Amino acid sequence: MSEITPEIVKEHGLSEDEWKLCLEIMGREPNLNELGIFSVMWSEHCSYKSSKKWLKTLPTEAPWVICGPGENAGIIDIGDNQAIIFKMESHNHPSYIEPYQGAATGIGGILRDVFTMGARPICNLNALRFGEPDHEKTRHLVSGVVEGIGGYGNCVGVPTVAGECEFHASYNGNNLVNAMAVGLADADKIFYSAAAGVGNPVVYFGSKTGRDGIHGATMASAEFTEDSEEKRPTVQVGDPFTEKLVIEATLELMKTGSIVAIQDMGAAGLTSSSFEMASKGGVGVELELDQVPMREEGMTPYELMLSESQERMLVILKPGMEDIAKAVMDKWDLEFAVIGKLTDTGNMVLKWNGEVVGDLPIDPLALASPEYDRPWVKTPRPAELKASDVESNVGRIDALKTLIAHPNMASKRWIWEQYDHMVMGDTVGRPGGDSAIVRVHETNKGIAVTSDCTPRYCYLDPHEGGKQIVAETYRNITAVGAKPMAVTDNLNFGNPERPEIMGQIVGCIEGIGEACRALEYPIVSGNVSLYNETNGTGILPTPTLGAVGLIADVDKAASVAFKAEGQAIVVLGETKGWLGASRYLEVLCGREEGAPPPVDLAQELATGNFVRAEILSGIDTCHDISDGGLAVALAEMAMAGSMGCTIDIPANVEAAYAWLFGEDQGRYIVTVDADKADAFVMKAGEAGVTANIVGKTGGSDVVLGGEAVSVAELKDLHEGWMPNYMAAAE
Amino acid sequence: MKAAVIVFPGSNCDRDMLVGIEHSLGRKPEMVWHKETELPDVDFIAVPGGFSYGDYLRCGAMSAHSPIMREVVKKANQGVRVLGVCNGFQILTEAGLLPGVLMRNAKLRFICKDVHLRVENAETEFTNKYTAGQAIRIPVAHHDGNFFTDDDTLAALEGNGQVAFRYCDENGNVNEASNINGSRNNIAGILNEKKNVLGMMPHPERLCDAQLGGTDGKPMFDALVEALS
Amino acid sequence: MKAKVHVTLKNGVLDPQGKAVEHALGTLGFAGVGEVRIGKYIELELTDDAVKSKENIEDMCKQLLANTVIENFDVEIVE
Amino acid sequence: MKAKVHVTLKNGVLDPQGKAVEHALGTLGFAGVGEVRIGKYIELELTDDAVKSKENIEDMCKQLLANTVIENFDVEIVE
Ligand SMILES: Nc1ncnc2c1ncn2[C@@H]1O[C@H](COP(=O)(O)OP(=O)(O)O)[C@@H](O)[C@H]1O
Ligand SMILES: [Mg+2]
Repeated sequence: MSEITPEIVKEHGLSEDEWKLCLEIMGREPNLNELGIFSVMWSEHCSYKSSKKWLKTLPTEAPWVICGPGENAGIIDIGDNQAIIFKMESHNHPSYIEPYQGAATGIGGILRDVFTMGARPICNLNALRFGEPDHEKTRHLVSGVVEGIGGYGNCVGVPTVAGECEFHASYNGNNLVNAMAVGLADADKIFYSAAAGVGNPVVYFGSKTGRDGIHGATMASAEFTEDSEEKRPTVQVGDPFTEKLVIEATLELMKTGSIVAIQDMGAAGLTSSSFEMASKGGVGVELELDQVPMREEGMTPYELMLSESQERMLVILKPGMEDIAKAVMDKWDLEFAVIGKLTDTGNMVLKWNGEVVGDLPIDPLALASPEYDRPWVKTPRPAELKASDVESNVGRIDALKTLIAHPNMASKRWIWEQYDHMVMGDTVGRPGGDSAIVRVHETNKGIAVTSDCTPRYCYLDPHEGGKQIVAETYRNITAVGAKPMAVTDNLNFGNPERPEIMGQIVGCIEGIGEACRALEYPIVSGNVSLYNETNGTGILPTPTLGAVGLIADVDKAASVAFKAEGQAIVVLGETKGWLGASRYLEVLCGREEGAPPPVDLAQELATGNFVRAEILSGIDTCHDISDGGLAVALAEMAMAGSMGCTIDIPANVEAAYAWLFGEDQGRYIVTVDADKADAFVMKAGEAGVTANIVGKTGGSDVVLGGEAVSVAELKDLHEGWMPNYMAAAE
Repeated sequence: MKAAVIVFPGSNCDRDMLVGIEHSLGRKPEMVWHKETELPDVDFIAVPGGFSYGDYLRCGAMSAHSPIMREVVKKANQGVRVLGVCNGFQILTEAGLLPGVLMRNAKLRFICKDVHLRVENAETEFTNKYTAGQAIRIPVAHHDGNFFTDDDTLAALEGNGQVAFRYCDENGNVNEASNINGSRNNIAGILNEKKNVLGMMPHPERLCDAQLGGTDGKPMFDALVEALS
Repeated sequence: MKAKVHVTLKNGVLDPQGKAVEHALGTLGFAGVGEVRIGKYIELELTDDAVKSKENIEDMCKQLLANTVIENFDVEIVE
Repeated sequence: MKAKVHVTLKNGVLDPQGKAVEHALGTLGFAGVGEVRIGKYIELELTDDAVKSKENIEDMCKQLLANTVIENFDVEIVE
């Protein structure tokens, strides 16, 4: 009698081919426990089966990379025996179902990825995307997600220092919550997850296991339909207080020298953590599931293996170190249990009160998970628009005012003021600039962090869009004076079984790879979130990147605010007036079309190197030009410094609005003392960087070619949108 | 000055406080775990911010029962200077060292930003390096900082010079608009009757270092160091 | 007239607050307490006859007072 | 056996959460709701005979579960 019917197989999300492969690997029909394990291990979320083929093409190496993708997080060397460990991860689906807890547990999960490798978390970032502001669900989602991120991050005491927040109709049914954690470790004290040492104890610590989020990982791999809301009870609740204890206990345990390998229990809980550890170490495992600390009565082996209860860790101890480890957990009031041992069988044997309830071969299951070469079609590149293809029936000042008050361009202060962005006492560059800067404790070194994505470019031209994201993070890091070191990616897309979507995935990854290679800027960790679709409508392709840079002396860092009156304003990089796919076109003309601006990677490198060197030798005001072009960037500098500027529009430009609002890539604005401006322009030219003096700082107005608006009015508009929007719900 | 910082499970500004004190004192204070039953011989105790016990039930409620708090109360009653910041302030009220309670912010949201405080009493060992009426810039980071107490207690606080700081604008005006969390009389920090215990929601320890954007918090620690050496 | 509303966590949903209180009670020397669950108790003064139906209050619970993804609610109307 | 504890704010004590809910109900179009007060509802499982006295639970309230400066509590023991 078979207990596994085709319906049960289907409920577990296995395709017919996958079921056949499963039978082949097992050599018999699996029981329900075993099927559950196959199901989560082979879910898109855990196996990357649609994206693996393409992820392999990304550059992951550089002399300063200590550990690339494949471990819990990526690691780079920042000198002085110090390492930065970081990763970004999505919690999209859970945050749509229960915004507060979904976002909160996203923060918890990404923090664990970082401290499980031996790092003390030093900052968090969050990249958020929601549906249109006037969609009925948006406010509720924004409110819950922001509160959840703050609720968790503030409580664990890790500053949330940067992020993004964008709105677009394509996210109406699928908001995106991408969280990044950055940690600091001693380069010679990093912990990995490969289990080793037959006979060594497998130890569990942290919270108890409950029936949380069972099948969360499979849920994250399925499209939403109207009745998905029925899946609600699987929502996990985060306990940031316990997470704080787990952080401290983990770091303390690491100092005792008792650890062979360690891994957090993330998606697919005990299953994926134990399989990954065993598979990496080439060992077998025997688990006594009845020893797992349980929150509820009557829990089954199936539930224990699949539960996604939060704040739990799995560790392989050196023999005889159990008491030392237990003493640490007792100090922090955490659960501690020896739940098994390593074996030489190469199998995962699950026992329940002495009886075998599951026996699976580890490597075939972990390594032979499916890899698909899904069919894809290249996204056709749209026509390039000329300035004359774009109507301009609004005056430049009105256009500027509209842009900076637009939901996608308005200040996100309402968000970051709900995040403790100063705790730990090293936030040297607070939110609101191009990159935030967190000082390396007790040194003068700083880590610059940013997260970026321009989904509208990626939609219109995935390849150029992919390049552009890399370049934008590179610029945001450079604009504060830091050297861009490495990137983590969080690839959010629709249903990969549709060839157009697969085409977006391929295009973006290729573009990202090309740019990272050209800029010597490797991808060291990442995460993929697919099936972000509701009833067949996918999100804009959103491959969010998080980047980390290093500045040797934080006192030299530049910021966007105008600081002194009468300085010359210099634009570095060439301004042609590219309006295709621009914010201007979208916001003022209601058109989301045209080819996005191309990125010249060789020029990007040259300009970046020049800007960085100039900041380190004294320039203190710098801003990259991105959404909304030159005019918006100038307005942002004026608002940040509460100081105006006067800009002369060159006589020879084809159209003033294109010059002001075009989004040509590879540009920065800096200010230099007026008497040194000509020499500076010469020097830039010698470095192969186009430089143009466009005006000067000073006054209380932003004056664009003779038309003026006060900085105070701009500020009201820019700062006003989000609080007003959110207040409408209160 | 011999200083100690109390560490509860869930404290997270303990390191901020350590560094803040170190800036003025020139050496690190002692860190004391909440399960200790005795305090070292100190003349200054700081109860730092954070989310002790997750702020579950009520902020500070569970920490107020930690073994070490019995000692802190004892020392405070003997005249040792005690500073509670943010969660530390909440703990001191729950432990009965200061009157009133800190309720949920009026707008119910967590607030993290620099605010201005008017120094109301500049004649204490905590505040004598400021001048009365001076507006100082100090960050806040809290969810429950809405100071509440009954009318009688409020009148007593006001009458005895126990109000140390009030939320104000950058020019020192105390008004509705600058009351970030709904506190009665814009109160940001209060003293006990003997003026040796100060509780405040804003974080002076976070602005003692120009690299972090300001040093308006430093005079408080300078004043304590001077008074206690 | 008043409505009394109890909002409690669904079975199986983790209650971090309850867990912490359970632990704290132990530390304070109160033995013999098992699981602790913490919910909300909301009192609504009803000023208008129109709202006094139980269904109406239940609507408020669904829309605002309770997070029905993880919480249950119970409404009682009293004089 | 269980203890059910209600912790409510004393009269005259400001209730920011209650106020916010009151306001939000209005925004959502629920008219006719007057004052809203939000308290806590705590369920304690009692595993040991020693704790089952009402006085004992009241002690827990005084020491931990309620802040008697601003809150009242009410204890009920049920089977
Ligand atoms: N969700 C958020 N959390 C924290 N900071 C945010 C968030 N959204 C935006 N910010 C901050 O607002 C500023 C502007 O963001 P953005 O327009 O995305 O910057 P840029 O164009 O330089 O990439 C940045 O400093 C960013 O870190
Ligand atoms: Mg920027």
